[in-house]
Amino acid sequence: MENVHRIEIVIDAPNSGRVLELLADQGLRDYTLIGGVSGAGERGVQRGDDITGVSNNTYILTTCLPERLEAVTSALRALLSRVGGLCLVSDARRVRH
Amino acid sequence: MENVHRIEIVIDAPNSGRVLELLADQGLRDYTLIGGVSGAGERGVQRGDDITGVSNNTYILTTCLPERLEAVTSALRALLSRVGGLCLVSDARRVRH
Amino acid sequence: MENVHRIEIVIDAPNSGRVLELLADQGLRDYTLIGGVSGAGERGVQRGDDITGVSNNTYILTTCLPERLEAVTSALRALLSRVGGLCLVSDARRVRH
Amino acid sequence: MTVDASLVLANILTPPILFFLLGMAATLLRSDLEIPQPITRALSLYLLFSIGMHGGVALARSGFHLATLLPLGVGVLGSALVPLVAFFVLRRRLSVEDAAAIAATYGSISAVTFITATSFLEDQGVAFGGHMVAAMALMESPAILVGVLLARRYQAVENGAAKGETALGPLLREALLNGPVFLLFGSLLVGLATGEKGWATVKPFADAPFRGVLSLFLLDMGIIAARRLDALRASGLFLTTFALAFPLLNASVAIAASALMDLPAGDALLLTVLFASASYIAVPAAVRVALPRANASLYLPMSLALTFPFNVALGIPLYYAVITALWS
Amino acid sequence: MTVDASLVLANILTPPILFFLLGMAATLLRSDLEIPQPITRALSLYLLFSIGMHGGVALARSGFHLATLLPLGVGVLGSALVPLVAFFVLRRRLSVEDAAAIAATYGSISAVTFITATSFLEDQGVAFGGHMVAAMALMESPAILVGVLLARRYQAVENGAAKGETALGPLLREALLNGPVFLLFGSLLVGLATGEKGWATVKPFADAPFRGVLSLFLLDMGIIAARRLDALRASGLFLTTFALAFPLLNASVAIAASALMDLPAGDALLLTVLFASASYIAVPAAVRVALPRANASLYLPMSLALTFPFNVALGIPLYYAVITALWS
Amino acid sequence: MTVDASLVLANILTPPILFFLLGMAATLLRSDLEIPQPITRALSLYLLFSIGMHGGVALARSGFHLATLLPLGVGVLGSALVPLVAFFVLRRRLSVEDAAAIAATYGSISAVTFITATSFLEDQGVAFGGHMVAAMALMESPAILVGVLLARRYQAVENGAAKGETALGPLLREALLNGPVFLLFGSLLVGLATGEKGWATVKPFADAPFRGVLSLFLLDMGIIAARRLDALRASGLFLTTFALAFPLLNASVAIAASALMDLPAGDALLLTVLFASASYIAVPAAVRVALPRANASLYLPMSLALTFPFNVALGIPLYYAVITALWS
Ligand SMILES: Nc1ncnc2c1ncn2[C@@H]1O[C@H](COP(=O)(O)O)[C@@H](O)[C@H]1O
Ligand SMILES: Nc1ncnc2c1ncn2[C@@H]1O[C@H](COP(=O)(O)O)[C@@H](O)[C@H]1O
Ligand SMILES: Nc1ncnc2c1ncn2[C@@H]1O[C@H](COP(=O)(O)O)[C@@H](O)[C@H]1O
Ligand code: NA
Ligand code: NA
Ligand code: NA
Repeated sequence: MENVHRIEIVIDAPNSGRVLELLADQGLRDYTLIGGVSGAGERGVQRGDDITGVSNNTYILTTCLPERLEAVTSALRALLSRVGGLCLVSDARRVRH
Repeated sequence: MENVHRIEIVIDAPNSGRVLELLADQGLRDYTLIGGVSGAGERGVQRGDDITGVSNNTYILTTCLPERLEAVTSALRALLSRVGGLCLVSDARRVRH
Repeated sequence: MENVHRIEIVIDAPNSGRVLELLADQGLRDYTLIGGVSGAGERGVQRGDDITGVSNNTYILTTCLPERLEAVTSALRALLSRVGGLCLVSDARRVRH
Repeated sequence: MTVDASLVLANILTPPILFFLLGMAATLLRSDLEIPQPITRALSLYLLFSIGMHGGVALARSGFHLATLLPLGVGVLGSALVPLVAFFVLRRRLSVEDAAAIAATYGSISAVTFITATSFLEDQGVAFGGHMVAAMALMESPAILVGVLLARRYQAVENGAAKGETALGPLLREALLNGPVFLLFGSLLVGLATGEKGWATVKPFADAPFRGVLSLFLLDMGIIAARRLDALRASGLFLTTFALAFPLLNASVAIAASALMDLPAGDALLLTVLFASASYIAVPAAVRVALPRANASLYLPMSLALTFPFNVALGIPLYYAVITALWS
Repeated sequence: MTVDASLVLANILTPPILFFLLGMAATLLRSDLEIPQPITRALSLYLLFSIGMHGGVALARSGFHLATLLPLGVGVLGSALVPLVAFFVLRRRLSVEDAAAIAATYGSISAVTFITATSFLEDQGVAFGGHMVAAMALMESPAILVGVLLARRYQAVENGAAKGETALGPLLREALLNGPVFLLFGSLLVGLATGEKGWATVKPFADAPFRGVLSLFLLDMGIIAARRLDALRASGLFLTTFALAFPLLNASVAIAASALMDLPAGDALLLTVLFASASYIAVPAAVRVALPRANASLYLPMSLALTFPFNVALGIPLYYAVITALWS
Repeated sequence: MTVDASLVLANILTPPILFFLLGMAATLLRSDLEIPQPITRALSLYLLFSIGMHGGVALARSGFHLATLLPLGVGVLGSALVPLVAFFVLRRRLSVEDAAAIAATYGSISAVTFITATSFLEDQGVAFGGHMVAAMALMESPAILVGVLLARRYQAVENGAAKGETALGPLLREALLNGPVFLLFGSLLVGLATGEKGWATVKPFADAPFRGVLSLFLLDMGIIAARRLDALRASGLFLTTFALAFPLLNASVAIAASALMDLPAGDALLLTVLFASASYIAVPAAVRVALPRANASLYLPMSLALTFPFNVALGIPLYYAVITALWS
């Protein structure tokens, strides 16, 4: 098993494309995305109920090797400070196959 | 980055409102919620297929500062011991923005 | 609280039944499953948009006691090496109720 | 009664019932046929919307009479008394919570069984009163309250700590404002308020495709019901017998009451079906919250995988055969 | 004007409006009635598809004339100027971003209000031109551009760093290629291209069940709108007043312009409704991306929970009463 | 053949095809137009339900004759032989798994292409036999078995370890009990069993709105198909050529066989379309499980983003022009 950082991001649906672009720019092309998520944070309640999906959040999970973490999180910080959202980093082991 | 506890709860959909209320009572107003989840546990299989959603689970993610953890988990324990469900706590760092 | 390993698996929807069978064979009958997930990995983009759901991924979360981890991950490794997918293991505490 | 067999066959050889059986077959043969849950929910909302509007305009046509109120009263009374009987029968073998949950389930009604019965009546060319839809709406909830109160009463004796778990206020709200119940009532009122004119505008949506939507929905119900058969195997013969015999008892009572009230045959069938059917909409949701210790692998499978198929495929024509035999 | 009251009542006593009120009641009474989001989205796609095809075939019938282009031009112009007025009014109390977001919202239009107005006209037996659907499609986007440009211009002064956040290219694309706008335009073109023959094949889908689908959709809109009422309480009287008064101002301008252009009463009502309505489809999505600092608890609730219900229940019959009074 | 051009145009200028092109345009222009996946799945279930019931009642009307069985046999045979040819052609350039997966894809059929062809025939006023729906249902699965068996046979030689990955039992089940195939067969049987009487009750649902639903569904297919065009760029000219040329080969064979069997023009077109079309329903799901090493960025995009659009927009009228030219 390989030590990785587990990065999870929650962001409003209209801005989720930006996160994927940012991750790809940082060389993180692999990800898992869960749509239709609701929640609440500093920017109020996201009920996930409207017609166009602006009130939906998106949950994005990706992994990152220790040496890349610093660059990735500072890029994410810059984005999230403008558009809001949550980013958590935790430690995990990836089962190599 | 700030050290936080990552709390994730899985509970049957009809009781998920209670969890959010409990968290709010504990001062945790920010959360992320994924609906339409299925699963299996001590109370049997939740197939997530019926008309009204009783057989659905809800996944709730929140974060909590170390000093609040004890109070939050004991409140959750009291609720879950009555209505069932899973609660996991892990360590994470939150990207501050 | 009880120390457990938190195992999360992302796999294409058509093969997700195999993961549940494998986990059950390993004695892990409790799980949480999120369907309709999209993503990207070594096997390309899973857009989660098609008619039959082949382009969907499934996210599976389970927990495992430390002594069982080795057996479970090596069984998972064998399966994932054939059909692809992601498996992350992290440490967590389960709120006992 | 040779009438029975041919009625049963006539009922089974219709698209809705055959699609229900097809759905059960899909699950039993382990096909991966599956209808996405949002669609399941949308189809059920459509059926409630349509039957509500339909009942509302029928009520607008007929107006209110004492005769229309009588079966409503009997229905509500039945929905409150049936759980009492059920509870004390079940209590011999089951925990308080399980007995109460199942009692509530059988006191309440199944909207889909009712809707299938209206299609059956239509095929037989038999009319029914719009107030029977109101009866259905009114019979959803009382059983929930009775069931939970029974549990409270007897839990208290056994287990002091569990008492007072849920306040009665939220429970009443859950029972009366349950989404499907609310939609049914609301549609009935809209149908009543907008009358023929309103009905004319929504009829091509609410009426013409109704039978087709019902077929697709029953396909889905067949899939879902068969998935619950497994759970029943574990629960033994007692509950299986209950799930098939108790509806027959309730049906007999309803037929007798209908005869006493001198209801027209169509209304009598619908009242019978309401008594004989068991809930899998309003009750399970309320029970999950109010009686979380009740085993969901009992009350839901019994109602969904046994009583529902039985009523839909055999019960409806059977009850109708008895009614026509007695009425004539 | 006794006409008003009866028209308002006639409008309210139709299934779509009553279901809208029922939906609001469901939320306010804390019923758990809820329509799954994929269904919400599907119903709105259906309505856009249908109104687009309907407008397209109507255009194919009537052909293009100068008279059909005039209201389109006025509509687009209005959609670009209204945000300017709104912005400077709102700027007195709100941040640049909030003022710009709300301005864009009120410059753009509400497709559902428009669609409800077409149903109202149908009930009154009044015709409307297919080009009005084109006007609706054209009026969705300009306000977005104006709003965002205003924010850029005035943000620059206040806060240098925030400038240039989003390039204008992606914004234009978002505004013009926004899913619902694209579908509406596309359906209009398909309706135009396939004419009577194409319409005949889709009519049983796009036309007959339209009013029923609209009723179910408005039920959902009522549920969703009422959930946003909370957010408004915090935002105070100024914005509530704006959300109800500004549409009346816009409506007056539109009625005056319609009179000057000598539009038929049906087209005049639709143009008025476009001016008076506020967006909750194209604009919120674009604003989230282009003006992320704008408070989504302001612009969305104002448009969805105040202006929309007002227009749908009262505005439409009111505007129509004024129009018929003036036109005759 | 001037006939061709006008037929192609007549086919393209219908709502279903124009909406398909609109969907492709939406994706290519990077609009965010999107239909929620549960709706995609529901629309496809509706189409299978409807075409199944339609075929079933048509079969009930016509009865079974030897003449109806012949094209079924030829279809099944074709569905088993086509993958053999395809496999050995593809094997020159691709891995065993990829060749087998694509071979299975092209041996099987596309239900949506078939359904579009039935709409085309309806527009031409040409009848077709209900047994052709049975042919479609029967042709979904054999190619899967042949494809997987080919992979087993040749993998064994190259790579002993991979052998026996999946037992044949589950595979057979997956192939025959695949959800959509099961629903299609089931609906056919229900249609057959309930005949005119059953059909009359579901017709307003299954028939009247069919073309409208198909339009909306093809809009969605256009969106989804265009998203797969990217993947093809990487895969080079060989596979693009295969995806366009191989259907023409299969169509020629089918037309020749139809001529030999003396099929009516309508049935001949449908058999041709079955041969010429490639699966994106039953096969991809089975291949994911049985041949997980096959590259899903090849077989799915080829079938969905090339062969399907080609057949639907050009192939159907082209094949029909050839058939009418030869038959007359
Ligand atoms: N502490 C938290 N725990 C879980 N989810 C959060 C938390 N904070 C924010 N989120 C999620 O991130 C979304 C956007 O956050 P914000 O920009 O703070 O409103 C919210 O709607 C939540 O879904
Ligand atoms: N060990 C576990 N791992 C993952 N999910 C679990 C676990 N235990 C319970 N769950 C989830 O929590 C739900 C309720 O649990 P229970 O009350 O134990 O039936 C289940 O349906 C699962 O979705
Ligand atoms: N590094 C990763 N981070 C998050 N999700 C991943 C990662 N790698 C793979 N996945 C998920 O696992 C699925 C299958 O992976 P693969 O077999 O590598 O294509 C992908 O579609 C993703 O949803
Ligand atoms: Na009952
Ligand atoms: Na406006
Ligand atoms: Na083929």
